[in-house]
Amino acid sequence: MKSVLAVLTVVAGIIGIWYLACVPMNIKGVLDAAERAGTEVVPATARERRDASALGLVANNSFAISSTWSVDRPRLPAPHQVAVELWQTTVEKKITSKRSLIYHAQVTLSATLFGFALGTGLGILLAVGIVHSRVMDMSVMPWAIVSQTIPIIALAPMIIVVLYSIGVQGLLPKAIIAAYLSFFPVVVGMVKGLRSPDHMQLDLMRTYGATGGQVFWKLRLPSSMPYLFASLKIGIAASLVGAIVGELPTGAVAGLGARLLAGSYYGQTVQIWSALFGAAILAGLLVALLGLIERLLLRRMGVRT
Amino acid sequence: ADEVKLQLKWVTQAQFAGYYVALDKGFYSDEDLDVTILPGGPDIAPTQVIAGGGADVTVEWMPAALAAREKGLPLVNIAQPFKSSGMMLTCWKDTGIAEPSDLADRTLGVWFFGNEFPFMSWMGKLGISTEGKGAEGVEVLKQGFNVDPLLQRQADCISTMTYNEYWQVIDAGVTEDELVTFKYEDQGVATLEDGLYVIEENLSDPEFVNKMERFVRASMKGWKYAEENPDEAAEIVLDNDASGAQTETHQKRMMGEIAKLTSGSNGALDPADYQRTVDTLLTGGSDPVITKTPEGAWTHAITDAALN
Amino acid sequence: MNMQMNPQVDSANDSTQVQPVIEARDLNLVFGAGDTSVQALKDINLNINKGEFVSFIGPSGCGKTTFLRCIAALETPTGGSLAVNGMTPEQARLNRAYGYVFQAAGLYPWRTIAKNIKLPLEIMGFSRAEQDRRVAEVLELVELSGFGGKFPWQLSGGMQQRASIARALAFDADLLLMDEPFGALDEIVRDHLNEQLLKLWARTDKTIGFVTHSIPEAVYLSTKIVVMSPRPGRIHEVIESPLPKERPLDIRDTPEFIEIAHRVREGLRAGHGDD
Amino acid sequence: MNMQMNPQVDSANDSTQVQPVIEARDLNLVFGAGDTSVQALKDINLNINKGEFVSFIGPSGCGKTTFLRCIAALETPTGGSLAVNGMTPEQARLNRAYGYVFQAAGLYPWRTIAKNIKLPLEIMGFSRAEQDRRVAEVLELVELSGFGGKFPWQLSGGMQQRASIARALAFDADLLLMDEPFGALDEIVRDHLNEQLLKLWARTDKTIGFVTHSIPEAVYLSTKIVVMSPRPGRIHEVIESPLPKERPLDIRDTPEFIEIAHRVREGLRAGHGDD
Amino acid sequence: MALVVLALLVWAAGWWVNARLANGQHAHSRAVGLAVPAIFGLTLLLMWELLVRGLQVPMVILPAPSLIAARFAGSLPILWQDFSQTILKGALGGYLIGCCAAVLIAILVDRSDFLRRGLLPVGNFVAALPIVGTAPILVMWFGFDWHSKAAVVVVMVFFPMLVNTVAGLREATEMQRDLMHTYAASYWQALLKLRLPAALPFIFNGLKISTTLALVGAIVAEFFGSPTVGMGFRISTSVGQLALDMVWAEIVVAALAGSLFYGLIALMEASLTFWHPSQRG
Ligand SMILES: Nc1ncnc2c1ncn2[C@@H]1O[C@H](COP(=O)(O)OP(=O)(O)OP(=O)(O)O)[C@@H](O)[C@H]1O
Ligand SMILES: Nc1ncnc2c1ncn2[C@@H]1O[C@H](COP(=O)(O)OP(=O)(O)OP(=O)(O)O)[C@@H](O)[C@H]1O
Ligand SMILES: Cc1ncc(C[n+]2csc(CCO)c2C)c(N)n1
Ligand SMILES: [Mg+2]
Ligand SMILES: [Mg+2]
Repeated sequence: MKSVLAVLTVVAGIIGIWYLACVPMNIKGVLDAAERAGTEVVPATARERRDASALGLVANNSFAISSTWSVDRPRLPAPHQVAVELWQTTVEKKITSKRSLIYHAQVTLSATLFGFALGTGLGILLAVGIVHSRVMDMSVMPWAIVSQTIPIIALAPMIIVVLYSIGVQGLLPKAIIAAYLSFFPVVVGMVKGLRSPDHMQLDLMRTYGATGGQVFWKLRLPSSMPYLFASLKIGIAASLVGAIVGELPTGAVAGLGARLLAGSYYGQTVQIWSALFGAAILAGLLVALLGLIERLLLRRMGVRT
Repeated sequence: ADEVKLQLKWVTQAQFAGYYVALDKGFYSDEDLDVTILPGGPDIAPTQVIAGGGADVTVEWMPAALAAREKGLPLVNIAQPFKSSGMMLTCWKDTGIAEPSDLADRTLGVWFFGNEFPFMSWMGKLGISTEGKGAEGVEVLKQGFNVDPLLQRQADCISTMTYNEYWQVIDAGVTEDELVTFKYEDQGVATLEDGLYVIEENLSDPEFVNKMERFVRASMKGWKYAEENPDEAAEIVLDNDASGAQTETHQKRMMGEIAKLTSGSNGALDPADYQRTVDTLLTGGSDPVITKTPEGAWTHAITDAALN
Repeated sequence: MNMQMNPQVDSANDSTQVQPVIEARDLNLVFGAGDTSVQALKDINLNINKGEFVSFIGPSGCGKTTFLRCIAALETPTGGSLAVNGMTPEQARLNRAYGYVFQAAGLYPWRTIAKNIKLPLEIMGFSRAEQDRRVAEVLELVELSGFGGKFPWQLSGGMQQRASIARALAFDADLLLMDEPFGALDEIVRDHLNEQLLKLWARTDKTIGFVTHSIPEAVYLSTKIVVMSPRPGRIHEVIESPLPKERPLDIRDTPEFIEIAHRVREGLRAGHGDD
Repeated sequence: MNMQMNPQVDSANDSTQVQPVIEARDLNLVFGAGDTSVQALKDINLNINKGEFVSFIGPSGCGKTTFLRCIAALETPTGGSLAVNGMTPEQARLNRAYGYVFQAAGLYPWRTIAKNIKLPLEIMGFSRAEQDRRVAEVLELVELSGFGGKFPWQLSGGMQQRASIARALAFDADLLLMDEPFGALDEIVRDHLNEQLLKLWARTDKTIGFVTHSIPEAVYLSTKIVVMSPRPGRIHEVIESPLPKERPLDIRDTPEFIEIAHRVREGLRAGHGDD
Repeated sequence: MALVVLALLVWAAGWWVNARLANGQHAHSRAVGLAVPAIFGLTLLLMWELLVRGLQVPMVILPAPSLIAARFAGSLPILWQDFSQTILKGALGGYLIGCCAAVLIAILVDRSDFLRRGLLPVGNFVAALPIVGTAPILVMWFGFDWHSKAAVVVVMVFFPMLVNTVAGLREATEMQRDLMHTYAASYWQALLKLRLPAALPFIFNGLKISTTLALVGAIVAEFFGSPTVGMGFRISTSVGQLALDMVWAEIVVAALAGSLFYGLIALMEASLTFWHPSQRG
């Protein structure tokens, strides 16, 4: 309860700052429009205004302040503009409509989940290998780190083209990019988790003469669960970013990435912002969902909450 | 039905109306073709897609296609639905730019990703360096997806298409007489846009050639239909846009502009236009786009069979 | 006073017809190699017979744990011989010849107490019904009936330790190895568990190897106290206890008890040397 | 036998001219509120005079730590009064009236031993030269000279604990509060540290409050043993020790010692009740 | 086909050598620790080369490592220019600003439990904003040059860094804090002598995560507008010109720079948090 209040306070503070920031950010556009409409503005021409400071413009043209919150193509849309756009594109549109954010979110979501499944699977497999094989540990881990220094967005179009060339299209290319981003946190977390049993717990298994498989299933896997979930939460957010990145070069057909791109292409700042927030909300929901699953699972495993 | 995959140069919009109309009106199925249209995007190089075998035929601009040919990817123009170029440079009038020579010492937004070649040639012809600001040089920005650099006055001029970005500037509230435009067509540096290209080897396969004949025939039928029924064509494009971002007004207007560019072409490449494009590209200043006259970069074989 | 003193370890020669449960001959163990090597055990000779309760006591680092781990085949000696029930320790381990209790309870937190006790039974392939029967039995034995469904953190430290003993008892090995099982508990709980352990031992006739830091605990529990000394880890002295099998807690205030405790302390101090 | 027994705590009325170092009157401390509240301390009355060595003993959870923390102003009592040197504990804390030794050594791992000991000196603004002098002095005192440049994890547990005592001694407070400082150590090392602590106390005339779980330790060290009982935490009995200030280790085998230890154990058991 | 078989042989050989090394007696030496991943990488490169040649993959799809190396060696001046524009100015600038700001804010936030509770969830929300959406906005705000790239990097590294530092500042144990309390230490004394040192492992964790974020962020932001120099610019224009060897040369630069940057921070971590159990093996 206290946290909710705290979050609300912070959000309120941010929204306040946001509204304030809209004024200097959008003032030039507002004044240009006013000038075209024949209103007297200081300084009079757009050329002079280009080099004037935004705050100075606000001071000289205070009549324009309220208009900065309702610009059509704002540099910074006002919070309510984003909220209205979000509302209109989620609640007021049919889910099947191509203009519904929910439709696009669901397109991205399917690639995200598919990629997340791939990435998590790969990550867990690699982690199991790394924990059980010294060779893999020593050779794979450094390269896994290097792999993350490669800008995926540079590779994404190429991955897509390469997959095109072997006839793979649709969900899979996007999912592969999503998987590329999400496998790494899973490997790191899972390796840590599978190695988290202490010597004593492992020795206990040896005193029972347990096989490798028994040690894995009865000790390593259960004790890695908290680590697994911590990295799954990072992984699913990364996977979402990957899916969005993957949507850009595929012709930006549909999905939140397509919304972002189209918004950007047509200078629809409000649409960009609402797609951005849509993505972040989706990420938040996914993380929360994982948190819920984690709590349920860990409760069944007897972990204190 | 024979499968054909068509790679577009850009996202779904009226620029490609002919193909969508042909698909929607069943012109392709009449020719016993099963056509898949693959929309492009900011980071998709159509030449790369076709090189990888991801498409059978692609819509590409000739400078990029010829450059790819010199890089060892033998692309051949089999049809040219666009007669003239829609590229132009759009500038603020209040910056004092009135003619091309005023461009020196300015900041200009340019599209890269294989689309910079016409601009480079033009600057080469004007004797303006693109290495940085100065009496004899301009500062070049890699322009992103939109017209913001102009609206925000981060650039004095930006690249626009007559059918698209120009109208976005107008839609942002700018009036036409606040702007100065330089059409590449008027500057004598026009290069051919939006041709259909295939890989050379495939043309030795009669079955593929036959497929392309039917494809070009149906596509041109689509283009004619689109020119005659621009509003319906725009609707068809809108129906095919999965992103839901295009607006009706914009697409109808675009269709109108596109029709101006396609009129005068029956689909067959005019060798004179080709020669002009090659000449322009060869004189590309210090760093010409292509260094030697290309051989066999186009053929009338397909259009001759298709259009008669 | 009815007391025997055996500063020499049991000689290897007086082999009786009864096979010792544990038989160490000139056992050596060196950790690491080169400059940084540590001789954890040096020339250990020791016999433990069936039914004995043997405590190991000595300063930190003298090799008590290491010796117990050798018996359990968790370490491999670098010299000498060691037999458990006449087999190599490794064979004995694979035969599940012993139950091992670690210093901390070491229950798996994601399993209930009952499931923790079942763990070795699952691994050793007992039938479902047999598992349940044995769990009930050992829970009873350590007085935890009714707590089977609880998770470890829902129990006090003493109860957890009892559960961990139950886990080691569940598969009914004849040999019980316990490494400071009560080290972390407070004195009162510890007294209580000591009492119960003694009762269990008296009832079941198991052989028990028991590591402790506490002199009273060692004296109270054992039939034989092995005093070790460090650097390198050696057996300093083996003290046989004359106390009867029945030992009420206040036996600790008897002069016999105090006498043995005093001797153990002297032995410890003599072996301690520096530090 | 020269022994006094004081089952009643010192009465508040017999105020002598000497001001007690610590004076608790009807001290109460309740953790939390509502259903889940725990009464950690109930009606604690206790005087500790200058130069006394007072041990607190009692089962886990009886409030020993809590009481020590109250004196150190690390907890705030919810009732009654508590004075340290005649001031409130908070004032005493700000006056740096005491040194506190925690159960674990709690050295900062990123500082060397010497720098750890310097920590309070830096905070209290001693001069650089004075800092060095004092560090050398207390290192000597706890027999760690030569280890100043080592990091905590390079030392054994016993050495770390001595360093932490050195740290509490460095700024020379008259009152030393120690919460199970030797709980984690083995018996021999513990004996040794006990001996040294006693010597230090005899030499410096500090007042010491000392929490322990070990009966022999409490008896060996203290002039006064406070036996506590849990739920709620109360003082069950205060036992004055008749042992002389000079105490060799083998005083622990004398009948007097055993007698007091026996009484402490009885007191503990009586206070323990259930569990 | 022979080349493909050879590639498989190379793989088997590389693995065999590594298995010998990793399970041999010098497995824990520094040399083997470096040799094993190096051999693994070399094996991958060789296989790449052989497979690309063996399967005749077109160079415009995937160039062979030898071609990439040749391009790399032949374009050092351009690569250096791009590197200094993107990494030295954009990534490093943003990294420094973002990390310092995050640590300072974390220290401020840490004083108020209320702020901390409120800010962290919001921070996690903002951290989930996909960079491909924020980058165009920031380019619009901060212009085409490296400033906007640095801004993108600041946005990307700020929250991971903030979250880690805040967690780190709470890392000091109750007892360590109580000790400070018994000395009647002031807030700043406790911060400097206890909480910051105790937070260092967490801060370094954040710094390490942020290295890769910074690189990726700076490069990606250039896709949304840039001057005609920079690694992201070069990558996107080179793809358009089918100069895939150049694209890969830039990727190699990114990977090298990223690994170096990461390694540098890891080294600093090792020397400053040598006392932490995770650093002691
Ligand atoms: N895995 C190991 N590698 C290297 N040295 C070890 C290892 N295990 C133990 N040692 C060393 O061997 C010696 C004996 O250790 P051991 O744990 O058997 O002592 P202990 O008597 O059980 O001590 P404690 O009472 O502290 O548990 C010590 O010096 C220790 O440092
Ligand atoms: N911060 C706290 N909040 C709530 N309850 C507490 C807190 N600290 C201690 N308690 C409770 O107060 C009681 C006394 O605790 P305290 O730590 O003083 O016991 P102790 O005698 O030191 O025990 P031990 O011997 O285990 O250290 C216990 O029941 C404990 O659970
Ligand atoms: C990043 C980017 N690269 C190139 C173009 C140029 N372009 C390719 S097709 C086409 C016609 C669409 O109006 C245009 C303008 C662009 N716009 N954005
Ligand atoms: Mg041990
Ligand atoms: Mg306590």
